[in-house]
Amino acid sequence: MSEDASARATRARELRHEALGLEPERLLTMYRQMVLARAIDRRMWVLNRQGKAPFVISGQGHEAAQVGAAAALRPGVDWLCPYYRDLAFCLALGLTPLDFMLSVFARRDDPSSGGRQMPSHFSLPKAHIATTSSTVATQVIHAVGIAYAARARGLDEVAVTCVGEGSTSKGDWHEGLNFAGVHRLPFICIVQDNDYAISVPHRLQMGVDSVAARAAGYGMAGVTVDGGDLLAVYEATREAVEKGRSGRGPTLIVAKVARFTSHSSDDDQRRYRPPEELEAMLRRDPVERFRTYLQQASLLSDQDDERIQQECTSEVDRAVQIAEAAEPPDASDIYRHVFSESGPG
Amino acid sequence: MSEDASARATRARELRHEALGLEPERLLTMYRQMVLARAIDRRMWVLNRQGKAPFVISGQGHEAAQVGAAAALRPGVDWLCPYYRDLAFCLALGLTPLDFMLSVFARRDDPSSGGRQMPSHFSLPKAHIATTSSTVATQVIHAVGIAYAARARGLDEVAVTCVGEGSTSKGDWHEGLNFAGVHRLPFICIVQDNDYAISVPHRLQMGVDSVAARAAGYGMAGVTVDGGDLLAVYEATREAVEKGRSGRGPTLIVAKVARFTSHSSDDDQRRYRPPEELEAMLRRDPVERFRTYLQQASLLSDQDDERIQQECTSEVDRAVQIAEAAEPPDASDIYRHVFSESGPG
Amino acid sequence: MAVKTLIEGVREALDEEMARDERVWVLGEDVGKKGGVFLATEGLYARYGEARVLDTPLAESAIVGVAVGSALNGLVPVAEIQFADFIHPAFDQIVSEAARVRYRSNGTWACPLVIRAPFGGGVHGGLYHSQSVEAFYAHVPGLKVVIPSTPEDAKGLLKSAVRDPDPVMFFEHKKTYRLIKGEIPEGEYLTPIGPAVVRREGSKLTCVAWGLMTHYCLEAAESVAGEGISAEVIDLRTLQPLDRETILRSVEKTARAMVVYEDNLTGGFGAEIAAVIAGEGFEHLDAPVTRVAGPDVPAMPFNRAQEEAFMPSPAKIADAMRKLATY
Amino acid sequence: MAVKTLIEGVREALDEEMARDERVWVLGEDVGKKGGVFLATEGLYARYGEARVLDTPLAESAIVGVAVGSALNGLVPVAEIQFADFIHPAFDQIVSEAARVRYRSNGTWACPLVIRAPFGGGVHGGLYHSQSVEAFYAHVPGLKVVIPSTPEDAKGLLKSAVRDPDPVMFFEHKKTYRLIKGEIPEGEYLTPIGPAVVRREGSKLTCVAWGLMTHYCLEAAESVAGEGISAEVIDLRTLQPLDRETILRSVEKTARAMVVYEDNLTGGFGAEIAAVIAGEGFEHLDAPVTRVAGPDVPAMPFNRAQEEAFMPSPAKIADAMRKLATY
Ligand SMILES: Cc1ncc(C[n+]2csc(CCOP(=O)(O)OP(=O)(O)O)c2C)c(N)n1
Ligand SMILES: Cc1ncc(C[n+]2csc(CCOP(=O)(O)OP(=O)(O)O)c2C)c(N)n1
Ligand SMILES: [Mg+2]
Ligand SMILES: [Mg+2]
Repeated sequence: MSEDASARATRARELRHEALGLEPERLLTMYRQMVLARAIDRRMWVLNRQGKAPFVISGQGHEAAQVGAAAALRPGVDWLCPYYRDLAFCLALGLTPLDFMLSVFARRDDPSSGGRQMPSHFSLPKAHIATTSSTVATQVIHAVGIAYAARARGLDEVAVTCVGEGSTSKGDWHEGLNFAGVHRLPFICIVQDNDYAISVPHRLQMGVDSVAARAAGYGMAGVTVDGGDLLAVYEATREAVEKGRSGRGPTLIVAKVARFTSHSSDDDQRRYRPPEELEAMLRRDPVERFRTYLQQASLLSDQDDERIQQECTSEVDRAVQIAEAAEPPDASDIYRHVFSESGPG
Repeated sequence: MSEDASARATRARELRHEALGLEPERLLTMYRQMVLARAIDRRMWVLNRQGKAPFVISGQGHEAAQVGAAAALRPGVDWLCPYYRDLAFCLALGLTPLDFMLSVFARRDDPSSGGRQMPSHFSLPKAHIATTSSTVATQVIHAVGIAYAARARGLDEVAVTCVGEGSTSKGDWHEGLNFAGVHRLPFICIVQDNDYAISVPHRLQMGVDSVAARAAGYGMAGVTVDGGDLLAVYEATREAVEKGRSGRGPTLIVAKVARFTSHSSDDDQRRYRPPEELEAMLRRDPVERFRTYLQQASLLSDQDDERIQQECTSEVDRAVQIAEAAEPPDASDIYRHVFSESGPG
Repeated sequence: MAVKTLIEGVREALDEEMARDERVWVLGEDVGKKGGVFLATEGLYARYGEARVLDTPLAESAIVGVAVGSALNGLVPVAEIQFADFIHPAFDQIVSEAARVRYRSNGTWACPLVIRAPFGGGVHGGLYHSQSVEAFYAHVPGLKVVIPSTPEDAKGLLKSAVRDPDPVMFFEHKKTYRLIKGEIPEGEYLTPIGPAVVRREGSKLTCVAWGLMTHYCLEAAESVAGEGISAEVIDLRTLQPLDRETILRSVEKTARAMVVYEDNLTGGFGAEIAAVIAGEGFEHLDAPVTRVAGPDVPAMPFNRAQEEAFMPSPAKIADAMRKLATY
Repeated sequence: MAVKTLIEGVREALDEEMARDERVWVLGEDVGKKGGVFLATEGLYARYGEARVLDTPLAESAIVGVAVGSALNGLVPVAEIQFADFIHPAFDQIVSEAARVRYRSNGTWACPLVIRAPFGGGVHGGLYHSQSVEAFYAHVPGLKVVIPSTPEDAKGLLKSAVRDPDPVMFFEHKKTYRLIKGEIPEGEYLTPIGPAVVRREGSKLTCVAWGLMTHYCLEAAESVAGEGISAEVIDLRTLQPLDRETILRSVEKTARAMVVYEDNLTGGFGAEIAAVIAGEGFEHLDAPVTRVAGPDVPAMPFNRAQEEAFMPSPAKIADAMRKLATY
């Protein structure tokens, strides 16, 4: 690129975040969230190899979509019914690295489940992150119910849910979206489309390029965005939130993302994805892309970046240390919380 | 209408069926099927009032959609996974009035279920009419599986399924259509949209005017037709069948119809539908409409019509007589057919 | 006190709870203007409006899932499944979700909701409008399972269910809706979830039942009473949590026990009752625990002969009582 | 004969049946190129192609429903549900449809299909990758329910299931997949669906189990043998139809019985076994039927301490054996 072209490109980029009204500080916060999520995620795999984390499921490659979407929400007001790749999303809404590491080590004080659920089954009441099962797409309907209740109670809350593209094949996804469409609820479904459901490729999952094509059939807005482009996801989500808040109905957002890792620590994607595909995919790194954006916009110096990386790493180190040393759950507590402990209210 | 205008209109109508390649005799057969279905259906309600038929569910108002669609199929080759209003459809595919009346009286020789199922749970293996439950929309997926098997076995068969518009809200409907879309199966879903699911009106069922808007999201063709217009439904179905047979994928057809009767003999639609709406709806009689068409095209004289009506009435009389006198099932047969009687094959 | 039908008990409970607490709302197919296919919600739409008495799309999984979501955000949903036969599509939302919200979140989330569903046969409903489904749910920890058999209990138990902090499956035998009449106390009352009740005292044998079968057992007990067989009839009312004490106390007295249920014999909830009695009451038993139940065929046929062959009846129960008494 | 793992038995059965009969096809999530998350279908995709080894969309109700439809039109589907925990969304298609096709059509339609699903815990699967679901299906007339515990049986029973004219639920305990090794006979053989097998003869007590628990019972029996307690261990293999004869014959001999299952205690299929023994074996019993089972909590937590607390273990079973033997 010539000097001139590069300068033009930079200006265009600056204009993008400025047009969105995003201050440099906000951008750096988002960048930090992505870096932190990536650092935690990478560490999980190390812990897995060390035999300390029996199960790992990853959000690497999805960070821009999640952080961009989260930035458009009001933490603790708007709701998230997440899915297992939403680490970055949840961090952006208030989950701490320690919170998360407590769940990786299945510790008693893990706020999501007290070590009962596998890691990445996020839940944090105070952040309005709802509890989820492993059964995909069930949470979509919960988000619809949350949105219905918000409206019924006169609360200005928007309910967001995330799923993978494979999970859109489930009946629950359909039943939820239809219900949201009928009642024009403040509801947003973000599909993180990474081309695979474990090993099942997109072409065997659906007959369309993007499930955004389904929005019209529910009477809702539908949009497909480049999920590697944080600002694009932010913009789409912000618009959807505004729609929801002003009574103009729900939105379906499809963010095209990359699944950097195998499905989980129990999978090996080289078994079913050709090497060229993997290679090309790995070049779509959303964290690097946003870093480049910030650097080209002169918002992030190499030192700043270094510092952020280091801060994140040591935050993760600390979280791992504390979590590893934390108490495991009591065996006898297995009987607790089947029913309310305070009895019929 | 002036003489001239009326003549022009008639010519246009003639052109319609001629353009579709339908011989007068075919048209009269279809008309007869509609008249027969209506006669049987009306008789059911009489039997119900007489205390002879404990349960009645009706297809009045849906006849043109069903007979028009059936005319585009090859009976005994193409498949139907029907729903409970499909009396006219099934008659057109080979069900006899006696077959049906045996089920109304829950007789042993009822070919659909030997008196085990409620009436209108059609099933007739030789006509490729598959057995269904009362649980709506489950049969949609069966039709998809039938189509998949047909293709796998190299059979030139198309699988058709019918549901009401309310049933499109179910997860099974979605899962079935998505599957059919992925594999571009010879599959047709005909939604008989009569504006109500029991008492639940269209506006509370979906956020769109026609679920045909959903076809694009499955990568399939979608079309909305006037279900009171037999020729329109025939044309749409024929095109869908050709698509299916030539490997060009599935089709979703939405036929807008009228529900003349209450949902079933357990319902009273005056409780939830305003009188003006009922009155306007009852004017949309598909049988009358086709009769008028035939008369204006000079294909049906008053005497012919009289004769057809009388033949149908006496056919129904005969069927009722025989069915009423037929043997009920043996109580002890309750234990039969839980599993194969010939044991492991 | 006024004599009312069981479904009036249901209706009054809903009405009172909705009037008491504006977080309570009702959702399901046809619950609105029509008032439900059995008219359990009749009048509520006019009184509380569409937002609180919602006709949902025809989608059972969504009915339960929306209920769960609304409970997470502060409402108290009462979902109606039109027929228990059609609850199966919502199985996952009930079993994996509603039942586990509290447990999987280590008590940090709660899921207070009620799922009402008419069940049972003997009404010419055929294979898909006659089923008993309580065994599926009484097997799922995290759910309470309630089946009233009288108008008074229908009202009192449903009011308790609405106020319960956990998910309650509330099954109403559709044949009892209008058949069973009884007095409903004036004024507000709650019937606690849990305790069974002895509907008839007896000394010779114990008969455990719920729903419609309670009444058939009472009829049977009456008919064998003249033959000198004194049968005690326990109406379980709540299957989960199960009132072992009342059952075992009775068996200790009578030394003979039978369980009567309409569901298929094998794996029905009566198997659990029989196992509990045979396990914990072993020392007291003078005879094997008898089970009178529906046969192991998929469901109740529509035709009258086979429907009757399926249903446990007062006569069949009386026969079993005679056999058990003379064992 | 070669020593192989249980999952190899599954794989060989599928391979042989697909080679034998081109109507047989396999469908499910990740069964294709990946060969299934447990590799049960490894190699089949390469051998039989995509149309016969189909990676389906992520939709369990469709997996079963498409299987049903394909069975109605002449194919013999073997559907894989990736984890038994995720079979719930297909509950309706299994219970209302597959199980009833024959009955509701008065025998004019048939629905020969197999649904395979890995179940059970002790593998750090947490709440949603550990469940036992057999009780739900063994309660449903029209379904056969098979649970193999050895490589030989896995192969022989699965081959029988594929050839069975009715729907068969085939549950494989995922912890047995690689843990349990054994000889698989050379050449073709079928193991009939129905008969249980006595895995260890004994005189003092009868222990009924299935799946992984069979092996835990055998370990426990071994450990109490030195104490003079002779335990007979019956591997049920098939829950539906249930082999009452083998169970009752054993109880007649030992006069003491226990049922061991990993599922939640209340309403688990062990309740039915206990009810059958206590009912039909009453005269022979010297002690109440003991049940060793998972506790009544929603499911098995992920953390090790609570997972262990949940799982019946050889030690817990041995304790119960001692208590029962000395009752
Ligand atoms: C109902 C259900 N079926 C199967 C599974 C097993 N499973 C877990 S994740 C997954 C694939 C999900 O794919 P997708 O929705 O695209 O999300 P991704 O993992 O690609 O982000 C499957 C099949 C499950 N969790 N739930
Ligand atoms: C899963 C399920 N839920 C509920 C019912 C009860 N039910 C029978 S028909 C019906 C309404 C169906 O409406 P629609 O699909 O529009 O068909 P229509 O009767 O209007 O032709 C309902 C709710 C059912 N049969 N199955
Ligand atoms: Mg994906
Ligand atoms: Mg309708």
